[in-house]
Amino acid sequence: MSLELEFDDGREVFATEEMTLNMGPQHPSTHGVLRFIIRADGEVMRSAKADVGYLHRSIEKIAEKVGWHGFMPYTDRVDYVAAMTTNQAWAIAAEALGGVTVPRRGEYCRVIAAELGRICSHLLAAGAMGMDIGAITPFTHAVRERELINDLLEELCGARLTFNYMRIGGVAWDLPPGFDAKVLRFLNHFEPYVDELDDLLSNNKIYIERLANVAVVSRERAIAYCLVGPNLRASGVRYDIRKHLPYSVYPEFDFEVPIGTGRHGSVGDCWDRYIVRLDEMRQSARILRQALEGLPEGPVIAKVPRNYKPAAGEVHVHVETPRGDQSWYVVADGTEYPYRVHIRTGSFAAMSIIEELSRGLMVADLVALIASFDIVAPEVDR
Amino acid sequence: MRAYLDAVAAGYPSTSPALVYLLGMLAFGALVVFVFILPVAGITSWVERRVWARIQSRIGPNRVGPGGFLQWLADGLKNLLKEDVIPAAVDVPMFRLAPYVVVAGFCAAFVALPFAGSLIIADLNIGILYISAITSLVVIGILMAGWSSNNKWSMLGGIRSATQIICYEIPVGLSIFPAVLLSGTLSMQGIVAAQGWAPTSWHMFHSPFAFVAFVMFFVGALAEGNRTPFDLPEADSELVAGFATEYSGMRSLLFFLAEWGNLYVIGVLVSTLFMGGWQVPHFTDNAVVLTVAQFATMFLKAYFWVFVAMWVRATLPRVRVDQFMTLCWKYMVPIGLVNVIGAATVMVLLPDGSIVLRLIMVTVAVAILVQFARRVLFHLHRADYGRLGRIGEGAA
Amino acid sequence: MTAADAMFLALAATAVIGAAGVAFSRHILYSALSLMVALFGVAGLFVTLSADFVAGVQVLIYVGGVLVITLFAVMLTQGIQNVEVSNRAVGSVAAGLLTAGLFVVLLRAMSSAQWVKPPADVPTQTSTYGIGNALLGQYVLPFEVASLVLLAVLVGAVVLTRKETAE
Amino acid sequence: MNTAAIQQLLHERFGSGVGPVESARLSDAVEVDPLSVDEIALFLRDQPDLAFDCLNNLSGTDRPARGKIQVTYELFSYVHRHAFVLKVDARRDRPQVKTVENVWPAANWLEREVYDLLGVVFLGHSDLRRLLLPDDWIGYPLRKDYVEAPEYHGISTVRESILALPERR
Repeated sequence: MSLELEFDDGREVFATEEMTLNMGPQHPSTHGVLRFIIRADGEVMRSAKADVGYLHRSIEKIAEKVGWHGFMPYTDRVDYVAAMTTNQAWAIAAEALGGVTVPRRGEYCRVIAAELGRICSHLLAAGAMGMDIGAITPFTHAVRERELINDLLEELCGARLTFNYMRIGGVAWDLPPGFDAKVLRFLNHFEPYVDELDDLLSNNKIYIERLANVAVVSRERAIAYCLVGPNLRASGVRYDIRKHLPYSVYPEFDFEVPIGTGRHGSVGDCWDRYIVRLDEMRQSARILRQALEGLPEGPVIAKVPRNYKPAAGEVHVHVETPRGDQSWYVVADGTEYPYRVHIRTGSFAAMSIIEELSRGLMVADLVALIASFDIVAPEVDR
Repeated sequence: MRAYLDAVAAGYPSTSPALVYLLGMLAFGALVVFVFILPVAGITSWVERRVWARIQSRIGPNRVGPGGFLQWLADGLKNLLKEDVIPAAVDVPMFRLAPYVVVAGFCAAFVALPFAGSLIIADLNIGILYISAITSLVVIGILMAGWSSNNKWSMLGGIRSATQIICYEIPVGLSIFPAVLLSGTLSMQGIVAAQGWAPTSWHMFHSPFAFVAFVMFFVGALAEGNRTPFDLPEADSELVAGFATEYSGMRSLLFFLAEWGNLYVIGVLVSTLFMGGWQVPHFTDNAVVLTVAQFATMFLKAYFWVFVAMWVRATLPRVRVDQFMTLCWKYMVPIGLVNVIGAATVMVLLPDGSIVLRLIMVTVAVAILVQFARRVLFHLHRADYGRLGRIGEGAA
Repeated sequence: MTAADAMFLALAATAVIGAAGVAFSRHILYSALSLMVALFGVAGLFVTLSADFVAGVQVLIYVGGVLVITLFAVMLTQGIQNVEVSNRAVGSVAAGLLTAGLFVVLLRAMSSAQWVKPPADVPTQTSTYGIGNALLGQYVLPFEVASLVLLAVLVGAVVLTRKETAE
Repeated sequence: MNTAAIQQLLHERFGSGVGPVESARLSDAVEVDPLSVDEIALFLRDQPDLAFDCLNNLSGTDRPARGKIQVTYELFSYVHRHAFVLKVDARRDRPQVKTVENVWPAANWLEREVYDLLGVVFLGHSDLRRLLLPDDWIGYPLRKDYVEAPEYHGISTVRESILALPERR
């Protein structure tokens, strides 16, 4: 750091040379192939510009070529950490345009699958967050629990990551025999585990010191940048698509929407974003219990023509994925191919605010910030 | 050692005694490195991986040898045979030299480490000062590695490490003072000899100040050894192994060898300065048996702290640079200064120490341990209830 | 040649080679690292003179502190490796004269000094007590004055680098 | 407030720049002038009984049949919990729309994405660069008439199948 004199409003100050750091595209803490160009003064960042697009797979363009049914497997790849909810969003959009009604059992199957996926995704987020802060043990514990869900989902649809479980009009397969008992058993095992994670990680003094009051997003900034899901709720906005713009059978369930309270710092800091996810896992477990209890009998999929041709129209679909409100804009022109599909994902919105938040943070905080937004790089790029 | 070399030199009158000395020293050094330092560092790597695995509900390396015990040999061999990649843009001589400087610095510390009453390579008059001085070679080596890698992340790692070690030298030095004051010598053997085998005669229980110094020393030593929660130079999630990023094969292993070996050095220092070192009750007159018992005592005490360091590493997150500096300059240095004066005051007021004070301190330490154990057991019990108790009930 | 002689020669050679490295190396970082070699050589010489405490402090302060800070400054300065640091072409005549003069002075000092040859096997005793007593007894005033200088340096550094908060 | 009422309000305020309610099946929208969309956006955000504080989605749709590229703004108000869809039609040969980045910062990246994939130029945008595609990409892939270039930096984008080659004996 060479000392140079800067004449800033007539006052002499010592300033240090700026360093440009390149974080990524291959870096363990960017959660995928993602690049930041950091301008840093020693350890303090002046800015961190995100450079995305390394995982762009032109999924929206593919949609225009593969047809309504054929697009379903591609939705898995939009957000491969929580593929069930993306599946569901596409199914809802296609059903709305085609006027298809899903049988009640089908909706319940979807909710069960989606909530399992949500717990799965939040577990990974919480564990990876600990790992990024330097605590390696919570990650292995979280992945151990996640493995149980992966086993369940594998039994449900044969895949562990990219499920392709849902179909336009319902789901591909009914729950396998004994599945509900297994899920219940998992829940009995899992619910105390969340408290254990609290003991292990959430209330650790160093962990709190690292996260509290770091990268605080005020309510206004969160809304202006269109943060969604847990990131928005951590800033104190009680808004959950499942509750406030309900789809599927969510109105039938009793659950709460946790928001950030600023218990260890200010509302909307990294710790709040972390703890909101932990609370959401508990609520998802609640929904799962109710869904298993009220599971109706009947078919799981409606009759949908193989050559699906919804009439012309356009629809805006919002689905609460683990990374928040996924906003789909789908245009149909009456042919067997969608005319236009646009997906605004939760991570996309969160990525765009990072540059503003990064000013004045330390390099180590950027890692915490990315983890606290639970950014999944392919979801940004699609 | 010296007497032996003199005798050897006398046996070869035609050869220059200087040569005999030099060769003898080299041979002895090599012996110590290969028979003690390498295995200890290697085994520590295996123990660390197994301990972590237990804590993280994994299995860990268990294939090579009984319980995976020989994993460290396999890894060492593998790394020896690996290609030593030297990136194009590095400063080649410095890049090659850096790991050796690090290892030299850490091996040199073993010269003054006491293993047993009669087992020490050289009982230097300035033992503890020598150890703190010679380990600064490690900083130089790390800085060289960081800079010569021609990689900004590596350099950040090197700089972080250097800052860390220079800053924490001060609180660590301050927390060594009480032990030195109590012993009246800098020599390692002298410090051990000033204590007894019973916990009541250990330095750490001399007065509250000595106890605080003990805690501070361990924390500071973790920081100097780049261990979690102070592993900022390596910070996997930010700097990606920091100064060691560009290294591969054996050169990379040498850094880790120094890190694991350093753990043992830390353990020995803690037990020497505050926990009575190799002191055992004088239960036999057989010198060999006594030496073995002393060695075992020292080793176990040292390894206990190695284990604690692993446990801490598996449990705690990493602090941030500014928090780390705050801890050093705003807490540890002032407390250390007060501590030195306090310990000296106690020494003046109670020249021979007070057994009552010592007993009180032991009681306090036991109370802290008991409370800690209760907390651990509480969580264990709760986890068991959730896991086994309810899952055993099956589907409700 | 006795062992002590050999050791002295080796250490002296180390110190001289290190010093030459500092002066002649074209790369500032290599200069800094040569300084480390020289310092270790000097520390070794202290040990042969039974001044082990001084040797320890020498390594602790100069290698562990001063040299690390120097390396620090060098590394954080961007583009320093491209700068030609040695200005060997400038004033070589004056430098040569100065060096020669210094050499003469040192030579005279050496030849006129009364060298005391210690008895062959003087028991090595720790020098810590002596140094401690001297610093806090006989030389307490210079010692305290030196610390005042350090304090002034500290204050100066704080004043220079402190950022004025605009409030 | 529903779309019709908002359209009324906008029409009173901005006159001819605001079109009638456009009803596609399942979704109502109001089409406005692309060069005054920023003022309309500001009005939508700051009018207390509208208070659209969040730009939820911004998508572009190529409509070559009409010679237009349509940009769709989906707005949401966390105050009143109501939504509204705004549309502008840009000319396909010279697509220019005023930016709403200063109204909703979220538009920064969303507009960059539309620029990247459809080539709509957002006038007044602070940092209009490609977002997802490489900076030297040619063409706008989401346009309906986009043809993939046969190679990218010397890398062929066409895969030859050995089945198409003449069989060797």
